[in-house]
Amino acid sequence: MKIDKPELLEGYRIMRTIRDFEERVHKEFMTGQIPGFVHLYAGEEASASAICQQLGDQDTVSSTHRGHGHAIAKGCDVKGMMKEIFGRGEGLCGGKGGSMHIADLDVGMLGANGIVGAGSPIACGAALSAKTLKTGGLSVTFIGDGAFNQGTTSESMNLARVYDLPVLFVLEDNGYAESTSSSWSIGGHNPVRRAEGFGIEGTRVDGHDYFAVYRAAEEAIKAIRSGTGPRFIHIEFTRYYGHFEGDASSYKPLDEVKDERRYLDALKFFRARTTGGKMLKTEDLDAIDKEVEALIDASVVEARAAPVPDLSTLTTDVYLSY
Amino acid sequence: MKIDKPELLEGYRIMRTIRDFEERVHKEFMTGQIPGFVHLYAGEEASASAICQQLGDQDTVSSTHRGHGHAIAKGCDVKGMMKEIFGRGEGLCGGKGGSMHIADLDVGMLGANGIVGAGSPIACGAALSAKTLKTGGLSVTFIGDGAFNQGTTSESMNLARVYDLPVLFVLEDNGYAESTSSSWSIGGHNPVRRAEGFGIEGTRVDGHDYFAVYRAAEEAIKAIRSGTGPRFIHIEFTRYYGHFEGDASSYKPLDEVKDERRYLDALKFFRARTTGGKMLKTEDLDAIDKEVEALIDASVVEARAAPVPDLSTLTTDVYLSY
Amino acid sequence: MPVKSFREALNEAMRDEMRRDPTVIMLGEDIAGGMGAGGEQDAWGGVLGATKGLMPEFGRERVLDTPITESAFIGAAAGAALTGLRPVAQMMFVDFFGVCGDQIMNQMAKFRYMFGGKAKTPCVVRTLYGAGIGAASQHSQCLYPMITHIPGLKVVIPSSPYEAKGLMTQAIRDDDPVIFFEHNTMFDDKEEVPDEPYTIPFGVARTVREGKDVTIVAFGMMVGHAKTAADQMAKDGIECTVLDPRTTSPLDEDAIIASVKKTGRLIVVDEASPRCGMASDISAIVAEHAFEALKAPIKRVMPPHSPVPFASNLEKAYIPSVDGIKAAISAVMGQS
Amino acid sequence: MPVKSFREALNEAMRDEMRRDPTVIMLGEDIAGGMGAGGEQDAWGGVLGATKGLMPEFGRERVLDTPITESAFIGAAAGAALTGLRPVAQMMFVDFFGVCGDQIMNQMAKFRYMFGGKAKTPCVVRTLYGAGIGAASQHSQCLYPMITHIPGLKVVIPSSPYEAKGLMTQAIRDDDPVIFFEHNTMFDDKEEVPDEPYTIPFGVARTVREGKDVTIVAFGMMVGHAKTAADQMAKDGIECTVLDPRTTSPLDEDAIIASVKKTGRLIVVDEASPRCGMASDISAIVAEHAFEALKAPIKRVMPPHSPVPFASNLEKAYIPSVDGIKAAISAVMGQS
Ligand SMILES: Cc1ncc(C[n+]2csc(CCOP(=O)(O)OP(=O)(O)O)c2C)c(N)n1
Ligand SMILES: Cc1ncc(C[n+]2csc(CCOP(=O)(O)OP(=O)(O)O)c2C)c(N)n1
Ligand SMILES: [Mg+2]
Ligand SMILES: [Mg+2]
Repeated sequence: MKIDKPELLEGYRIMRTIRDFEERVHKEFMTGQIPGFVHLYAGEEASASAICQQLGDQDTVSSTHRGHGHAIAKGCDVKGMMKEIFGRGEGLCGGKGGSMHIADLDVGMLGANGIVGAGSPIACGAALSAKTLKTGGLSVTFIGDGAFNQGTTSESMNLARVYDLPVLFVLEDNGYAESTSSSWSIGGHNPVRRAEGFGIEGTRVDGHDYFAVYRAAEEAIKAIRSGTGPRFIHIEFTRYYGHFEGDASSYKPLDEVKDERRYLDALKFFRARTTGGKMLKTEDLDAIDKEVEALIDASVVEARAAPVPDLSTLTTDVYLSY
Repeated sequence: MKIDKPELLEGYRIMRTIRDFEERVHKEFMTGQIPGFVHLYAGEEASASAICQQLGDQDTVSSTHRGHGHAIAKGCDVKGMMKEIFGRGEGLCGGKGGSMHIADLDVGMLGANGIVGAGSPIACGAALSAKTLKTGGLSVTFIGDGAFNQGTTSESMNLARVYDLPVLFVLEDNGYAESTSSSWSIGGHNPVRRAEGFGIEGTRVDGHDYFAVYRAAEEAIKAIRSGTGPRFIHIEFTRYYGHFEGDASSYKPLDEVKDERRYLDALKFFRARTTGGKMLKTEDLDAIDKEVEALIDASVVEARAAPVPDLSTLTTDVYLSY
Repeated sequence: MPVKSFREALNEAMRDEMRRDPTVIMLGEDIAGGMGAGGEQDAWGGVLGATKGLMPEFGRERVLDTPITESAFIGAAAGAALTGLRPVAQMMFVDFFGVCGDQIMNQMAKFRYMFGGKAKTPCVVRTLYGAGIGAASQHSQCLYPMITHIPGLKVVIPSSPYEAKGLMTQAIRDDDPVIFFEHNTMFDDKEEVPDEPYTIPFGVARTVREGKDVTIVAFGMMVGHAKTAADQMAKDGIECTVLDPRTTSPLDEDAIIASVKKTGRLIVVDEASPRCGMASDISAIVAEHAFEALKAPIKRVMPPHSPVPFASNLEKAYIPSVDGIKAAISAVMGQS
Repeated sequence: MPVKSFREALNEAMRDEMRRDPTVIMLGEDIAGGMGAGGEQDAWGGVLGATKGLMPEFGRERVLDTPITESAFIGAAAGAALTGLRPVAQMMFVDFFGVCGDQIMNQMAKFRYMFGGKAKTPCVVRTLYGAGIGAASQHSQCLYPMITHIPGLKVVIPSSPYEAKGLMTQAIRDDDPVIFFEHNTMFDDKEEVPDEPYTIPFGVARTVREGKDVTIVAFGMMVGHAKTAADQMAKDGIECTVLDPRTTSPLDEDAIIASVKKTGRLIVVDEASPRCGMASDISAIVAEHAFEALKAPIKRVMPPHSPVPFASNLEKAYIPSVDGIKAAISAVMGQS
């Protein structure tokens, strides 16, 4: 089936928003205004975008420490996110969560997560809710290549399989966990085969290719919605920045990084492919670029100006009642 | 290569010792003299025996809550074990461990373990010692079908693979984890394929067939000793008693249990096969039976008579120094 | 009123809540039993039988036997609680906290706070604890102090069948994550328990016994020991108040402080390991907030700083005893 | 004497022990860095750089980068310690206790006891702890009270570079499992540290400062705060003793009790969550064993019962402060 024009424009808008958001956070971090650990998703946009745009309100996402992209793609308010990352009271989590804990249950975003591998069990739970309450929803869990080895991930694949839960396991393989290469850390070097060892069908795609990711997700989501249980997608791509802000990525060989933004850029590929033929007009995409730029600008201006959380909130929301 | 006569007699002796030990513990448990949870290995003898008899002093074993068989096969003192299970001061662990924690580092038995799935990381550690200290040793980790799903097991398979550790992963699949069928709990229903998903070569054998287990272990151990890293064996067999003493196994279908001791008995198979041709003489095996019977009898007599631990030992051995 | 066991009381609470609220589900290893097997179904009903009968009534869709993957299914309970269910998950023994602790201490405990108040995580983690069944070091721990240490969790330790039913009903209806401790040795304890559902609020201590001389605070299994000790000491003319806080988080500090202000003496009986335990916690609260009322040192009756031993005689010596409590009472009275 | 950072002091201790004893190995995520990658090796040297340089000197056979599987590699450290090595494993942040706790609390802690004294488990688990780096709820906890609760573990919390080197050397030479806490914010702290190896024994408190009026006990990061507060109060004529127990298990109860017997007043400063924490533990010990000496309620200076918040102003309000300690000093003096 062809991906229709509004869908393509939407995909592009999400990718562009993520890219600009991350580029901007990178800059703002250097000014010293953003506390804590910040892990940027730039380079990986096609994954969050092409997958999450195929989800609905009844669907949920559990994310990782590198969660900005997933949050944006699942529909979190960009300004609320920027405020959160700046530690403001009007942030999406009242300034209590920060970059690593962005969540918005109203849009089905079950949280970035500071614990590597913690997201998959949570996604299984959301899928169990969907199944039990017959909402028709499914859960996507994004997993880093490092997280893929964590026992929680294996256990979750097994659980999702034996219960036939509607879970899409998405391995986001950016080649590294911190400085450790995924070509070393994943025993057997074949994630799809590992998923199959848990009885889960999987496929591998180039994560710089929006269309490839879209197609793989489309097929997997369709299968999951038909009630046949979990699926797996292994996405390979590049992270442009260091593991977190401050990391110089010196462990990456020079020839790997040299031209990565030139040759491994989902947004560029998308533009070339869609505007080369007759799918989309350059002007449409340029217009989106402008709108996104304005949005990100505004989000930073507002975040900077926003007040820090009221000190009284330090001890609120620990419990609902106590 | 043929298994030579002394090796066969040794294998039989271990199997017989385990069988008699467990039958006897079953009886003694009913008299109320043995505290705690007791998990019997009867029916599974070929695994511990055929594998551990191929190990040497430099090799180690990490076991499960169902650990008597592994302990006996690795050379733990049978009388010391019986005393331990009775909670005596002269027990192998001073009466502090009991059935679920039998260990003897002097013979490379790194402990039964009350935590399902906890043994494999420990085996990886012992294998790392062997590799680092160049002892030439390897580690065997016994894993129940329930434990096979535990994240610790998956993590350990991955770790053993990426470090090429000398570890033999032995899945002891007795069909059940407590009352839960392994045909349900293992997503994908193909443990060998799962091991391959971690890059570990594996094979499946009938655990009632001593010869099949022996051959599979022989091949795997040879490969491991040659330095090519971990291997996996999936052994299928039957546990004769309930999950623990007190469990009636009502969840097992009648036709499964009806004739299991008649048709699924490694000791009977062994006798039939070795004495049918010219391998062994019936008298030799009968003699072993007698010796073992006497040993187990004596172990119970001595255990009953042995003093309980001195109360002063309650707080010793918490630390080496404090 | 009908007499029921601890097991029956728990079972009734869970059954009634499942009847009342279709979003309540159960998860755990062999909580029904026989999953995938050809023989009897509901063959176990949980390791000590508390969930027996629930699967036949509510079906496998709401009573889910799990593979042995505590991180996955306790985490699934956390995720399900975020998204519309009210799961009751069983971490069979609290000793297994080590294999799934993250989903309890970093996930369900913190969702609400980290997410700025947007999350609601109504789930219960049931768990067995305590020594006395010869199960040795890895199946006999208490560990409720470790759980109490974590902000965001509520911690319940019922001391009798009546308490178990009312507190379990409250736990399931509560909108925060609750860790519910059931003592290994108490499942056959019996007392009168009403047939109809009722709740016992969290954070309100129960006065088990009143007396003017000494305040004894005890939890779970130890409440009975404390009462026995107090009853025996009454024969010597020493009158003790016995308080059962029921929940360690929230903790009814006010009731404890008020009582110590009356008696001037405090003993805390705690089956958990002695370092950083509940005995220390309560002692510290009183030493800070009721210091002036104290007439004697605060005594803590606790096991030694060692793992739980296997041999019956050692295990018996390990567990805080009625005699130990009586000795503490004598000590605080002698020193007044 | 040369001035060194906390990071350098740790590095030196580990390097010297690796030189001295070929059975010492290191395990952890990115403790060298660049594993399997084509670029710079030893690119990280651990998340805060403390192991930098070890891999180039000792090779990948003794400095092992690990996949992200804490249960497997911390468990491997436990198993290796049983079989002839002396592993130093890094659980990067103590917050990750939840994903590998079993191997720490049920395995390495209990081997020796469960096995009747036959096992020796000489391993060190290094871990980062503490708030102050804006890392929010899952990367800022202290959790040493949970670890201290477990019999069989030794728990070390160095308060300065000099302490870090001597305690780390002792930890590696110790034959019991040691959990070694390194505060997230202290790696650039500097002081004089000898070049040659030395050990600091466990269970012996350090007297940071002496004074007759109040005893202040503090750990790790809080020792500095306590000293600052005490120095400032000295200007008002109030003289405080500041004790740094160095290890919470074993704990130097004698030194604390002896000091309180002199001063009659106790404040415990603890960065960990308040329930069942070290502040409570020490308060309870004193309320039991030095009660007669007490002239005022025991004050605990602790954070609130909440997860660690992200926003800088909230985080600052969360962490116990010099002002908070000073207020506690005034309080116990006012009430004497
Ligand atoms: C349980 C746990 N272990 C370790 C860490 C520290 N850590 C944070 S991110 C990270 C690397 C994760 O790599 P990967 O899963 O590939 O995700 P990526 O950063 O590449 O997106 C590590 C080790 C953690 N946060 N949680
Ligand atoms: C972490 C953990 N979870 C659950 C248990 C309770 N338990 C003890 S044995 C067992 C079943 C284990 O099944 P399997 O691994 O197949 O071994 P088997 O008993 O069949 O030998 C369970 C669930 C435990 N001891 N540890
Ligand atoms: Mg990665
Ligand atoms: Mg089994």
